[in-house]
Amino acid sequence: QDGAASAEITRGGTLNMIVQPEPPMLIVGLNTQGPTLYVAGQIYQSLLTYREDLKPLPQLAKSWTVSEDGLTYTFNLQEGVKWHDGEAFTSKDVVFAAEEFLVDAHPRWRLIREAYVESVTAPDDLTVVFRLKKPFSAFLYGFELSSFPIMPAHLYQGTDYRTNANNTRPIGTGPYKFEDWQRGSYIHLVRNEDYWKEGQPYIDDLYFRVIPDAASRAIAFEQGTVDLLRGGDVEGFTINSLTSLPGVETTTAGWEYFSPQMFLQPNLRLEVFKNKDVRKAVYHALDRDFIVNAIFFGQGKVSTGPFAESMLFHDPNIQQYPYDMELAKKLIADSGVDLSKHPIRLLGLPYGSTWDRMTEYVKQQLEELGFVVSIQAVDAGGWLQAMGNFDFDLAFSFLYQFGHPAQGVSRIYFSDNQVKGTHAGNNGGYENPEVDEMFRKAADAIDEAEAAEAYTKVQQILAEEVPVLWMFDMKNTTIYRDKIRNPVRTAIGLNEPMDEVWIAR
Amino acid sequence: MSTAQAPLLSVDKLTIRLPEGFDRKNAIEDISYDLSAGEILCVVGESGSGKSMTANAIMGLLPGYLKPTGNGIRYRGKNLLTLPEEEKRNLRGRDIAMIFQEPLSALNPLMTVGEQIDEVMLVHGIEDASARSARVLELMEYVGLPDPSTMRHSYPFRLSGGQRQRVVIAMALALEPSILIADEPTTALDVTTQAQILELIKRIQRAKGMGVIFVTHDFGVVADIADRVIVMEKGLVVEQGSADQVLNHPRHPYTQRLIAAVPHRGTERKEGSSTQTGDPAPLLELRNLNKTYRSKEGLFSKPRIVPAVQNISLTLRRGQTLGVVGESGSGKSTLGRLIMKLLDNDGGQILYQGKDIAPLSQSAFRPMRKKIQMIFQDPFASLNPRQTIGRILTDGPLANGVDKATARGRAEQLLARVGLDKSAYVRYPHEFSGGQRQRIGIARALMLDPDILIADESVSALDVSVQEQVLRLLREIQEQLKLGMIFITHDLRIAAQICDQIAVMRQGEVVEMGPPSQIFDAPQHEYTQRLIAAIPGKEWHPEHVIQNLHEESR
Amino acid sequence: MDFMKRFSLNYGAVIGLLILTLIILMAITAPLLFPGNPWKTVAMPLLRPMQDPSYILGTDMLGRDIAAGIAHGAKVSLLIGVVSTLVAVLIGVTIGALAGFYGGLVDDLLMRFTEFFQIIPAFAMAVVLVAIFSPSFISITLAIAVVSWPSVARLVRAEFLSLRQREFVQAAVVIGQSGPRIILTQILPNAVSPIIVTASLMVATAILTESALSFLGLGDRNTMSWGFMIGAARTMLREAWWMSFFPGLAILLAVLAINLIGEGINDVMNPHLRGRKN
Amino acid sequence: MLNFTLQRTGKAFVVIVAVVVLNFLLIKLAPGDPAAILAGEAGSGDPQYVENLRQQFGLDKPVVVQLWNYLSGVLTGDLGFSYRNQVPVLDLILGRLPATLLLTGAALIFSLITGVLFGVLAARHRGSVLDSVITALALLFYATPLFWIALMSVLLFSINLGWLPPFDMETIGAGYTGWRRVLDIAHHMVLPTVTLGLFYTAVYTRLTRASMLEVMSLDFVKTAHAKGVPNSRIIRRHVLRNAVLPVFTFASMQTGQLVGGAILTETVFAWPGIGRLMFDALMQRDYPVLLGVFLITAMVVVVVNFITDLLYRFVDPRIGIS
Ligand SMILES: Nc1ncnc2c1ncn2[C@@H]1O[C@H](COP(=O)(O)OP(=O)(O)OP(=O)(O)O)[C@@H](O)[C@H]1O
Ligand SMILES: Nc1ncnc2c1ncn2[C@@H]1O[C@H](COP(=O)(O)OP(=O)(O)OP(=O)(O)O)[C@@H](O)[C@H]1O
Ligand SMILES: [Mg+2]
Ligand SMILES: [Mg+2]
Ligand code: NI
Repeated sequence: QDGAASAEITRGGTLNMIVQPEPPMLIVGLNTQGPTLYVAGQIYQSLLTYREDLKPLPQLAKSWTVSEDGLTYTFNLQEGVKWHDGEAFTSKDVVFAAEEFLVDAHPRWRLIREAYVESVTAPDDLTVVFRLKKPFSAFLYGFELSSFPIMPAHLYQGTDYRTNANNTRPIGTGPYKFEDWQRGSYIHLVRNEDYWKEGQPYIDDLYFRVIPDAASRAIAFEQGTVDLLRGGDVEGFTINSLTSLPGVETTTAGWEYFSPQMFLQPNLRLEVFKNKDVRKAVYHALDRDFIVNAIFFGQGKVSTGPFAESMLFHDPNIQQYPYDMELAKKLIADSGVDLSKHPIRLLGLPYGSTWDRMTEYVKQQLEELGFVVSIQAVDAGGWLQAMGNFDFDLAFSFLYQFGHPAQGVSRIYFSDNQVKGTHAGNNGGYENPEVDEMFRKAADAIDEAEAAEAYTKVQQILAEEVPVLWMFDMKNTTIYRDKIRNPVRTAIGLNEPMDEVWIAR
Repeated sequence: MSTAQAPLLSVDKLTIRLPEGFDRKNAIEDISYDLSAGEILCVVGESGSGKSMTANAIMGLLPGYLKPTGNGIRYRGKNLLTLPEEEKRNLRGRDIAMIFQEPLSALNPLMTVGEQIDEVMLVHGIEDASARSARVLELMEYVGLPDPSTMRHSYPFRLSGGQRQRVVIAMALALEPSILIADEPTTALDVTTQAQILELIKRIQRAKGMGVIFVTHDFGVVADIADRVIVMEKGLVVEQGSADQVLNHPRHPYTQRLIAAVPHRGTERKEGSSTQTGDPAPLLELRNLNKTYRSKEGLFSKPRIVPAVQNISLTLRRGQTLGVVGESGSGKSTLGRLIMKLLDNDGGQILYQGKDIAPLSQSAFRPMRKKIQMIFQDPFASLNPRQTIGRILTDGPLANGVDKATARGRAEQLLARVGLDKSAYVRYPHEFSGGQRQRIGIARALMLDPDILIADESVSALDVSVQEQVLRLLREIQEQLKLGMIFITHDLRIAAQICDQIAVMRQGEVVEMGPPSQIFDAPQHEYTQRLIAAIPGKEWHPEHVIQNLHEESR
Repeated sequence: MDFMKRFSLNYGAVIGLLILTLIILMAITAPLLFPGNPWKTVAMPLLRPMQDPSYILGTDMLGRDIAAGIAHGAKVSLLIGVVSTLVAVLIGVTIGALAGFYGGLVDDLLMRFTEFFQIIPAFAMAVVLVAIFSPSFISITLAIAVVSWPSVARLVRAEFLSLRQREFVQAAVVIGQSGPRIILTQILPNAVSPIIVTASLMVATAILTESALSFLGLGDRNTMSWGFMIGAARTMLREAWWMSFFPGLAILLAVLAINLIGEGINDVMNPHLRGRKN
Repeated sequence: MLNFTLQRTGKAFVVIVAVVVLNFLLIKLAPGDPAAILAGEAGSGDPQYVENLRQQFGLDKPVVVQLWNYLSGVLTGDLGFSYRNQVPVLDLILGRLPATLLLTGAALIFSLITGVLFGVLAARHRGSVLDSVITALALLFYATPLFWIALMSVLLFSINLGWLPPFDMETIGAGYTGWRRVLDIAHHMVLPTVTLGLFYTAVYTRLTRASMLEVMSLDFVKTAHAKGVPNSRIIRRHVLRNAVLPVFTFASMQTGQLVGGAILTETVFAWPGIGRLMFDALMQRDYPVLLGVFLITAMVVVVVNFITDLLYRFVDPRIGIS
């Protein structure tokens, strides 16, 4: 990207984007929701980022080494990195994050540290050493911003993180600095003059605008009020019409690290769903091609199994459940279960009209199969509550896979991860010691091939048992005017600091 | 100017059609009369006879859907019926002015009275503000309003009824019109105020030589001020002539009937008649009764206090009728309501057959209610429009534990007693006339066999002829049933006709009490004297007129 | 009857009655006209109106028949409108009658209570109630009732305050009738006409509120309603106008019809206007 | 006057406290634990994490204690802390309040002016074609769902005609100041104001018309006619003044409802006001914010009613003595 290319780079300009919904705050250490990450990704940074094939890339860590036994990870930090308030960024900040801040405030790091990390030390200002209790093959996959946000120790150490006065003015190391936030209206970031990458970033101002209505957001893009739409900003059908506008480009790249997968979660504690054949019948009764094409307007890809296609260790050669209503009905008939005796509630995802359509569709199909179905009406809060309390019969859910099965996938199958209060554990109540064993084995493996073998095995078992019904891998389309260059470069897509993005004139 | 003989205004065969569905075809029909300068023409007749309609037609103030027809209304050679609207507007207020019945609603509540008087001149092209302002003061002074320079800035609600009516008159006089139309301008006022206003109108009329059309239904007023009179019945002029002629030598039977019904002296009950037949033990005794209204006390605002009944002591015996008279606001109704226990008293006792009912709670008193009944003022408002007469009559007995059949029998009996047909039982109130309704009201009160009957202005809302019939009915009933009756009225003439005793009230106090003869012929209290003096038409004696008629016919 | 005659002379009211009758008929015959489930995919998605004669109003993004949705939705909209109004009238009349008749402290307390409900924006309150008790036919109906009774209470109270002073009520006291009896047999029948007028207008408002709730995604997810149809279609406003146009029109017509009828009743019952027309 | 103010303040205080208590209890009835939801949003939450949050929110205490804490906070001007937004509730609301006040105020004024104007026109020309047209239009707008008008007007005026901006309160990032900014905001306000106001325009039109007709039948109008006052002056000086008073009273009572309507308008037009804030807070179970919005709305309504009462006393001489 240097040399000849950089000669053409134009500097300056304003990039207008949409943040939807409006994030509650910008402190990534305290909140790792999508919108927060989207904006805060320009302000804060972490040690690593990942290439589209999920290979780790340097960010605040210039380089890293892993010991032979897989128990010691040493990170060498970039030089000359400064916080936005002028303080130098050092290994102290990383240790503070790993040992204090995130332990208290970050739901995923807490668990990893508890299970695997023995100590985190800083031999000098630019070196950090993580020592593990036992090998963890996914360890290197947990160092991008959402998994390991680094907060300025000099501002947070020893304070109440949640009420810290600096929370209203986030201070990071990223290419853009917080300027102002008109709640309900926009968030404004400006170029960080002292950014540690010489001469970068290129754009002067970033505006993240709050437009609550999806149709309005589409208009905003069409009228040129915003230049870039993130996946989910507009409804599926609009994407197609926006894409056909002149001078508009799209990409579905930049989501490989998260690989969100949508699935249908039967509550296995229910008599009717304990029956494997019923689950399979339901799976067969759903025309997932229809869902992806007609309801999501092509914004997805039918899943082939528990691992999203873009995931590491994905194995497509497992049992499949294509749409076949006849077969489904036959399975039910053979199983001898009288579905009408088991009225069920269907818990939809409260994320907008497209998701509602899917719920309505699934309800129809289930009723055709013989179920008596009522839709459980919930808003976002209600959905989390119902999931967290296992108070559902059949629920739509989704999973961010976080680069590695051990980070993102296994958590919903582990027998001992049936924890109330979260939606992303084993909420269905699936229990299979063999699956547990395989996942553990893969996670602890130092050898890649060994892990792959275990993961293949586990995918086969899961495909046979269908504890959850994997619907489709969500496809998120980024739409942008072609004058925006380099918007998506890594597997975390738009959460990546936009230090190489520029706007052509 | 036209010649002296030519009438100022002449109404010629004026007819106004009513829209479909009204009780009669024409509101007024073939009305003709003249008004000369310098005379007061009184228009009399019962309610609905078309008095106001005629007046409004002259002013051009009829609602759009009522179209007057006929030969015309000629004012100084101009036919008001065909005159373009703009010219008519110009005449209004400048040449022909009008005063209405209700002094409060006749004034715009959001404009000061000065502004409203000023406006008449302003809209008739008097540009000079200071001249207008001076004239406003002059007018207010002239109609006898106190302290005009302050009062001109007052809003109407701060003025008393009489003062408001003076403002309206000042407005009417502002441009010295040649005709003044007054539509019952004193009906809403107290007798004393009425006397003052009548005096004022007469004075102005004399001074300015105006022609006045004065609409009224009170023959006393006619007798006091009329030069000429026209009598209307159901939209027709049945008689017209000079005041003397119409009042003292009425020719038309309708006029005769009206005059016969005018309340007058000479029909008083013989004094002592009740005490002879009456029970020596008092039926009802009030001792130092008190009631003070307090406006709702706010957290910080001081309450408005109206002492409506102060230290009243009265005695009512069986077979006796006690009249309570006084000006508006003197506390008459409050007294009645206290006895009925529709209000709680503040002090004193109400002894019914020796037992104090004042401290009883509503539920404790309810079983005794049937013994004290009431006849209400407004025959239209006092009957539930959604219930049949039968229901209205039997509700009382049913509430007191009488069975349905008995109650029905009694109701039918009483309907006959008050002179109504049996078929009334299944009909609704709106199918009856005012007089008939008041009879129903009386029947309702009697359904419960009361000992005491309280009649609060029970005949005030009725036309004189009907009033007379109802009064006669009441007297009959009282004589037959030997009840004790309290008769509340503001009209001394009526009180004199029916009562054995009259109590005169002022500001919550009884200032004088005695038999009618004493009250009328030898009033002791200065206030009573004033009341008596204010009665209109004292010089005229309808009873003599009737007598003469009787003699003539004999 | 006199009432009927006068009512029939009021063109607006007659038109309103006509439209409403049609809508009610549609609601009743929906299962016959459009048998089966209105949620079911029956044709190609996004058929334009008249594109396929068997789906005259077109289909939505899942290929569901819009005409069927409107016919089936009529039931829900009308039912929510009527039931919530009934509940609101029941609460409002009770509170208003007690406050107006007994006055004093009772009045003070009840009116303060009413004020609490009035001071919070009705729609906001409805949104909160429905969200909190999760959207269902019952919660929506009750929420609308809860936010709309205060106006009835105030109206009834005012009526009672003035009727209580009327002589025929005093007459009922005088003949010894008990308070509750007076309220029920003397005053209430005379306050009925303004209540009917307000209630008829409230039905219209309730239908609008239900649709607005649905629009915000707070409708009952198991029943087809007009508001839901618009809410579902709004994101596709530009691509498929008919999806939100027809249910919008249905709401408009229903509300309009009910308003016209309400005004008609008002005109006929209001003595002020009597004799002025025609 | 002072008495009146004190009395009203006392009354308002009681009502507002009741509003707070009522809503507080209502919200406590709500399913959906704010801590669990916050935890869920943060990625995933284990019980310990949720418990920490509950403690921080004070949710582990009995409801009565929570209510007391909240109430005593409110009395000292502390509306609580939005853990979700990491901002004191008051700051959050005050930041959003001006936008809503601007929008609802403009809508109120717009609907009052147009409503009274059309109402007067219709009443003056009662029975004419103009009257019928105005009455019919008023009825039509009265019956049309607000959000529907909003959607349609965006479609027409923003997308097809391109005359008016479809969302936002001002051109973001333009950096306008002074009059330029005022104009810019005004330009953005047109659509939301009109859509929010139209329903009320219809209401006030009908109200004004009825009220005018009522006043026109009163005696003092007849007196004015008898005085020879020209028709136009009668309408202006006598009828209008008396007829708009009830309209204004009604309008002041409606301010609260206007805020309710703002939820829809703010959603469609991306208007950064408290209507939208309320809805988001509700959806996110951010109860302190929800309560705060209710409290502030109630206070605004009370203040508006109070001001109207004062004005009323000023305009109508009859009030204030009895
Ligand atoms: N505005 C009106 N529209 C239609 N009919 C009316 C109207 N005003 C009066 N009438 C009818 O016209 C007739 C005459 O009424 P008018 O008001 O002149 O009576 P009045 O003699 O003045 O009675 P009162 O003594 O009660 O004032 C009555 O039958 C009445 O019902
Ligand atoms: N409910 C009330 N509250 C406060 N003051 C009242 C009330 N009713 C009457 N008053 C006042 O009490 C006084 C006496 O009123 P009351 O009605 O007894 O007079 P009245 O002699 O019957 O007059 P009228 O002849 O006008 O009927 C008046 O000054 C009146 O204003
Ligand atoms: Mg008259
Ligand atoms: Mg009285
Ligand atoms: Ni004599």
